[in-house]
Amino acid sequence: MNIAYLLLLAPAPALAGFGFLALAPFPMTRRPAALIGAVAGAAPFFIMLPVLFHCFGGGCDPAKIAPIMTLTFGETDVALALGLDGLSVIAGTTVSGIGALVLLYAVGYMAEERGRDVRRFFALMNLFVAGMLSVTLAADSIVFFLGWEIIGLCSFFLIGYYTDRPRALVGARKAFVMTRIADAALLAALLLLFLEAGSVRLADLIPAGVAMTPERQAMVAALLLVGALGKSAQLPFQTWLPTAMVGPTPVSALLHSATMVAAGAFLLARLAPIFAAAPMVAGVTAAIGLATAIFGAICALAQTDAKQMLAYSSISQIGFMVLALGLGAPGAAMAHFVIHAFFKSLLFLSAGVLSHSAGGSTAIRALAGGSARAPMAFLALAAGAASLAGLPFVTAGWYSKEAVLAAAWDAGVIGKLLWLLSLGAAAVTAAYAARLILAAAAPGAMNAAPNTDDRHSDDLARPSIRAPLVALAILALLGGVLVGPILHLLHEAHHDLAFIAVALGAIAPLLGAWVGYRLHAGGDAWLHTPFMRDARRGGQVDARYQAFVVRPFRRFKNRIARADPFEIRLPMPKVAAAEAEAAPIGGLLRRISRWRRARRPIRIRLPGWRAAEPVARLDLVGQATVSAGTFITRLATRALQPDRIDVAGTGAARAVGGFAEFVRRVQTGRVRDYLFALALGVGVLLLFA
Amino acid sequence: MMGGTMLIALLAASGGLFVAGAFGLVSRRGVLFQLISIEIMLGAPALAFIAAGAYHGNAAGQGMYVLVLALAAAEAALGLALYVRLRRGAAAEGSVGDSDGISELKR
Amino acid sequence: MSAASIAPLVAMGLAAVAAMLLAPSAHAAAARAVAALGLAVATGFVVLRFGAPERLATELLADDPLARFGIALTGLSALAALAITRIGASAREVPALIAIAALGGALVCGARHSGALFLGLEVMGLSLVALFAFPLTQRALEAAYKYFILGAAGAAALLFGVAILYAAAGGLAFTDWRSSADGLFALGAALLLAGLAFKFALAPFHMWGPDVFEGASPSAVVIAGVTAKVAVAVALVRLAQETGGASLQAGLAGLGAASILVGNLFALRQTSLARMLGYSSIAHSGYVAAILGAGGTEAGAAALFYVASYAPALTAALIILTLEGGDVRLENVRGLFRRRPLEGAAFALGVISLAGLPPAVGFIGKLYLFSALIEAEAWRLLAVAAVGSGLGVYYYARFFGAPFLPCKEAPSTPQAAPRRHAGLAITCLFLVAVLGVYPMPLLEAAVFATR
Amino acid sequence: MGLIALFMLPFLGGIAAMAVEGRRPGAERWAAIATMIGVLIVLAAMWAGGVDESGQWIARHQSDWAPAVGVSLTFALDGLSAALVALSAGLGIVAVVASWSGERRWSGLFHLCICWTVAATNGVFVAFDLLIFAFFWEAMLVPSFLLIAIWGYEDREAAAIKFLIFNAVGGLGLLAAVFALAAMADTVTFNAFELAEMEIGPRAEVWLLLGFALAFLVKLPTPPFHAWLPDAHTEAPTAGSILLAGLLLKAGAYGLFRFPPMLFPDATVALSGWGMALGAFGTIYAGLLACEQNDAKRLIAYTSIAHMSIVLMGVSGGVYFALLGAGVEMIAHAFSASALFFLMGSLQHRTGTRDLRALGGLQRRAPRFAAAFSIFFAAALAMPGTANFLGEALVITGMFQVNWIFAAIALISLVISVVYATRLLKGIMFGEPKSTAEIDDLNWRETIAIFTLGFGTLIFGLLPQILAGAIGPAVDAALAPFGK
Amino acid sequence: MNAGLAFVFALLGVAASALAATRTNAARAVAFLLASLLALGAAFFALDATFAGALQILVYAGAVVAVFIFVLITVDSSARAIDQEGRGMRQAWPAAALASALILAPLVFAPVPADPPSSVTPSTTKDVGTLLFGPWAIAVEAASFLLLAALIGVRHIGGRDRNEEEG
Repeated sequence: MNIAYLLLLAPAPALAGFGFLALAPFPMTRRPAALIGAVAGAAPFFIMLPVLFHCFGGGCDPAKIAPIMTLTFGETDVALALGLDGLSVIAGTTVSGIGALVLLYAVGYMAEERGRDVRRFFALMNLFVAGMLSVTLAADSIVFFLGWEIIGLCSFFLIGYYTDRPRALVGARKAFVMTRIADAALLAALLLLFLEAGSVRLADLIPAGVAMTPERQAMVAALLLVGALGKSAQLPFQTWLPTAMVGPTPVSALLHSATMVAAGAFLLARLAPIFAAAPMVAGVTAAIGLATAIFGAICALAQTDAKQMLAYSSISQIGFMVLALGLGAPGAAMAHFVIHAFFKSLLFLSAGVLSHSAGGSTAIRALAGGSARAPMAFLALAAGAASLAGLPFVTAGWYSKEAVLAAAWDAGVIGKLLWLLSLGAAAVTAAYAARLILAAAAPGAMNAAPNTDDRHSDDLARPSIRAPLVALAILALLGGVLVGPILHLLHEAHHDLAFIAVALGAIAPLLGAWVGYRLHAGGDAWLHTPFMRDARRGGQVDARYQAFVVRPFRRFKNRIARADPFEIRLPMPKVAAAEAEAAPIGGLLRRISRWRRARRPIRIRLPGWRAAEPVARLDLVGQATVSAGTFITRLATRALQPDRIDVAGTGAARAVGGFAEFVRRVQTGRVRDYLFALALGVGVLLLFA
Repeated sequence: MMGGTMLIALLAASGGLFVAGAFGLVSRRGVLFQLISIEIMLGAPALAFIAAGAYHGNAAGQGMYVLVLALAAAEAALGLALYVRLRRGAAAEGSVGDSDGISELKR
Repeated sequence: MSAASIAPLVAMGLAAVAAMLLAPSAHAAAARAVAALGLAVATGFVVLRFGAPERLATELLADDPLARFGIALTGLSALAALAITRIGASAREVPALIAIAALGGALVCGARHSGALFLGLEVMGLSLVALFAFPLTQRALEAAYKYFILGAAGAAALLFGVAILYAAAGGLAFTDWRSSADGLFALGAALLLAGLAFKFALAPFHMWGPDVFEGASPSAVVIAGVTAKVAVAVALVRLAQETGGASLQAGLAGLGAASILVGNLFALRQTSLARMLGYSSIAHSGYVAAILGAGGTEAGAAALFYVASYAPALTAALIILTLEGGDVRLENVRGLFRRRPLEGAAFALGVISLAGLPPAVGFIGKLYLFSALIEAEAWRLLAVAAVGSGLGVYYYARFFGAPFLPCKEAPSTPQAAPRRHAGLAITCLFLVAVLGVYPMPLLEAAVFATR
Repeated sequence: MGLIALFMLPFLGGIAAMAVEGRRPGAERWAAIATMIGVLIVLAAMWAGGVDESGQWIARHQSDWAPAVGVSLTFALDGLSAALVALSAGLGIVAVVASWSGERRWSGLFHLCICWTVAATNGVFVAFDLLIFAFFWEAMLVPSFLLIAIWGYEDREAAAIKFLIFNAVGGLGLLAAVFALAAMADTVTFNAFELAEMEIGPRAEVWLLLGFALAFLVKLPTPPFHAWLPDAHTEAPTAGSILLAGLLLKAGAYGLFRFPPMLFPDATVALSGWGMALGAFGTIYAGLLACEQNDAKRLIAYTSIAHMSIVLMGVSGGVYFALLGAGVEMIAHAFSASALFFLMGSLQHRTGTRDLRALGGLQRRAPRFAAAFSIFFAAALAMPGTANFLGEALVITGMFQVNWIFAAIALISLVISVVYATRLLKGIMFGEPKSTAEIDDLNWRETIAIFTLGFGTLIFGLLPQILAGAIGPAVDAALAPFGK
Repeated sequence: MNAGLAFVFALLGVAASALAATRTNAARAVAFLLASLLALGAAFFALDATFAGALQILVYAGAVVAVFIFVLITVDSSARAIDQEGRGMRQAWPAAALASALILAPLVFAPVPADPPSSVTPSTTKDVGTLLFGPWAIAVEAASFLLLAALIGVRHIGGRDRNEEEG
């Protein structure tokens, strides 16, 4: 039996879990909902495991296909299938594994939510897992895009999980709109490829893409790149990711660090041959990846909020993956994808526990004393941070980052420059990782700040929380052994680095960590340096903390409460059923002049895109796109409102009516006038006779 | 025996009658005057029929004249009855009571 | 002269005389019964003889399918008028007058000679004046007087036109006017057209229309708005057939276009039901005139079908005027369906038919109208008719929706309507709806009548 | 006879509903539902017989009605028609269910209007005699007009009249063109199959096509002919909105799909670029306006315009994928839009408002409503897995084959759809509830109806084979002028 | 037959008519009407239409004008009425003149038809009689109904007020 058929089973439990939780027509309490959700969400991992081992045993060569069904549209066959190859198995197993662990964590973490909401949460998480699996396992563009959009939708609903929080909606909407723009580009690229190849099978699309004319190829590659960048929150699309952190911690851990945001990188890896054939686009890709890596790292360094720091860290780390992809090293990128998934979800999960123990604040400062309050979580955080920093030899992160750096080293003269710059980024990464861990290690009293961003269990020491942390910590430290097999599985040779490069690569994190230590030890003064200020326009940590979490939150809440000050306030339409019944109908003619609707209060509001996050002023690039988009949309829609064509129509109707009223005065009622008309009529008839 | 020129002359004369009546109808406001104008107007086809009958040597012209005459008589009777009735109503109100006054139905 | 050919006229005349003689008697309703019987006999007779071979009744009158079609419609509409007549001590002669008017209409329908045409028109016109004046209220007298004066002027124009035509052509039968085309002839034709246009309420000879609709009693309005219109339409069709039509066409087209615009525009913001119907009847005359003015092989049949489809619709709408009393405004129509479901439905369907919307027969009429105009390639008239129909939908919609809307003030308990009204409403409803779905009998009759 | 039953059944059913009103509470509802089920049964029986040897027609009927003026009873049913007829009967049931609760004036007449709307649209979908087609086309207006004018909301009369005028004027274009076309034949005939074989000059073809297109575009509607729709949708009762969005709009799309390629092949090819441009303009214009609305139903109305403009793009695309996509999008939009109107109607019934600023917080208070709403939220966004995605993706594919600019515009409309859809979601589901009044969740009847629609959306999205197979022959027929 | 004489009489009639149409005094207007009708009657005799001329004088100038004269009794001949009438005419005469000119112009400038064939002979009273009571009998019957309708109308309108019910 073809083991590929096992793949068909992989998304099934998650999908079933979603279906059951979403549609079962009876109420459920919290506990069964969580259990069903966790079991269904974890099951794919156990289906993926044998496939993975089979693959490591060489079962993935050549790639195998598990057909789902074939749709016939006229003369075109659209064959839906899942594919078994190195890429899909690695990504699929990672996704399902992380998913299983995060869901397990969530069982404990979400224990205090209302049953109804827990059910919704687990339903969406299950759907997400299924969607992500279909992205990773897809052997055709349809299933791929299906999963791609499902994870986007789930991301939207999960970021907006706390529906009563205004910021949740703002973050969700922002994320959704941003990624949707990228999705449109991706859809365009996929459809163009489909038209080129006459098939949706990725195995057919890639050769077709490679064989296209250069211009077409560049266009398709660029569209694909936009799609990937948007989903992966790379420059210039990165703005949505930090605001997406308003979702519950498990969501941040699974979607917005480990898996979904990395889907863009996965897309580039999946279609790597097309990029290899379009060198200019590949160069752009590498440049964007590197820029994002550096940018994200510096931003992360400046953060005072742990989740935000991790968010920027994700942006930065995925930048490394994109860099590798731009350099034509999908193996290295996938290795980093896997290892990053381990340590980043570990970081989120442990930071979640720590921040809870710190009273619910996610500020880095508030983590102080975490080592004492939650030693286990602190150790996990330390393991994750070490891996993130890429401490040489002892962490998995070092190996995967070395793979990426090696890819840069090997890319000629420019590659050396890239290597140097990415080494710098790695150093900054180590610096902020050190900052984070040192902050948590430092002694400190519990900060009882009232602004709880997460609602979760009081007791986060339960096994369902501990187990994932332990497992992920082990992977984050020892996962380095996987890098070799992954590269092997993807048929990518180990890049052999010169000794000096290895040495410098090993020293850079240490150097960075030392800088981080110095920064931490040297107090907050460095955050006030002109560099930081110039880069961010304002770097006082306390004010920043206020501005970053508290004030925008309050302001936004106020805005919602006071309604939008920019919006014209009009009385609500009276719609009570009884009143509608009583409303007079007569005088239809009179009423027609009221075609023109009362000028409804209308402004396009992509609410609070700017107001919610003053810190986003830093995001000059991102903000520019947002501002430009908002401005243009507002300009366009204001000109169109009220609906001019409509108004012109009603104006004409009124004019005809008024004219009719006017000319009807001819009918005076006097016999003589009637007779005059009659005589005139006779006269005119005679004239024409 | 009558020529085409003479026919046209007579037709023009009957046209004059028609126009005189029309002028009266349009310019007069008294009901009685309008009735007189109507009678004048009906004189026009009468003359025209007779003239045309003579021109064609055809009895149909005089036949039609008889019918026109019946119509004129009927209209005079009906019109004068209406006039008397309207006059009665106007007199009750104390007004002069011409056709301009009865213009309640309009627009 | 064959007896069968003039039998309908005889029946109508006898009915009129009998009704007049019976009027002063104790049983006022007997007059109506006699008149109705006469009309019914006449109508039934022509319907039965519809397919009988063509022949000349006299030198003056034709006895052909066209005449029979017209006489049948005339008789039916006169019966409808009789049905909604209220007979009291003062109005005993009304049935007799209605029968005389029907006789006049029948004469016009059969006329193939200007003598019969003019006599028919005037018999109808004078009995209409008397009918209008019958309530003897100030408004009724005003309506009667306006119609009388304008009608007399119109009759003079018509007669003068006939006289000139006679001078030019040497004959009075329509067929005598076929060949001539000299200047004198055109003058006569123009004057003749003016006289006919008055009876047909074409703009600018339309002024009496709305005033009469508002001021006169509904039964008289049925005669003026339906019977007279049918008769004149038939006469126009016959004139077009027997004279070749060319001389009247341009004038008819112009007057028709003007009437479509004037009627629809004036009705646009009218809130009085009677006046709205008055103006709209001008517009409908305009449509018929436009068809005939455009010429074409389908013109006659289309015109006949149009007036035939217009007749029951207008009658259905007019029933409301008798039930609700003279001055019915838009707001009075509200809640009608609740108060009087049957008449309300008939009214709504009637107005829908007038608007030319399915499933009413008016829709088919409009279809036929447009097809005839297209066939004649009269694009300008087509455009005018389309604009007019668009405007028409606008104001009719206000009225046909209103019966279903709730009444503003508490509805007064409706007076019980006589059973005749219900019967008439059912008949109109039936005709409008059934012919709207299955128009073929009427279509074929119209085509047969003009062949 | 089955073909005639498709529209006669609901016609008679309407009369029956009126007749049984008051005999027993709710009798008229059951009469209407039974009628619709009857239609579905008749349809299923015909469909089960498969297609005839031509490969397209499931059933055809032709008999004389009035040979004198060239009118015949010509009806035919192919997969496209059958799908739409099934849709109309199904939505008829949904419309009845949607207006189940609450006291209603003249309930019998209300159900009569529902039944007659279904009857007329069914007639449109099967009529192939152009005069009869035009008749049904106009006949659709009256019951819909009454639905809006009698049972609508605040400004119902103005909206109803606007609806009527726009569509009546559009219908005149159709009538004029039908007559002109019939007059051109050697012997006057309205039979579309016979007229299809007639040679018409190229200029005449263009004018006639414009006449047809006027009616179809107004009904579709596509800007600039759309102004009636937002008002009509907003003011119509829920059942009216469902029938408008689900049936009347589809009639316009159906007309465009069916007749221009059949009757005016050359002009169809010549004008296809204009059609696509109009559709492209419409989808962006309406999408942007949708983003501006605070009235939930009005917002959905504008999205309908945007989506039907996509259909217009697809129909005029002249390539296989575009036409297939347009067909799928028609059906998909019927499901999603009518479901959204259904939900908004039930929401307004419960809260008394449909102002997005006065609503909110339903995610936590009415989970069943929220779940249902989420499905159609996804459909409005054209998420893969819903039939809407399939339709739009196919249209975009086709546009790429024709002109990538139109494809790009359609993709932009996908982005705009996020803005308006999330606006709707934000107003209804998110935030704190604006009033403390309890809101009942959907009751079982509504739940079944709405999830049936949701099931339809998903099943056609995931198994598009069913739809593609059904409308395939019609698509092939529509492609014929483009030389395939 | 003397067509020229007839034309002169006709012109006389026209002049009398014009005067009748413009008098503000009702009695004078009726007098000029009578003059006009008589002039027409003379013109008929000149055209050899003796039957028509006799009817014109007996029925028209006799009976119809007599009715007018009866009605004259009821006319309001107060200064106010005459003044009002005069003012009305002064307001309206330009419009009336315009309409009149419009009508008259085409008639006056009408093309002249050819002379008839010489075989034409004037029709006699007997001819008229055989026509009216032969083929036109039905028209005469119709004319009787015309008078009947007028009769009923006049009886009703001219009768006493008893409008307690509508007809």
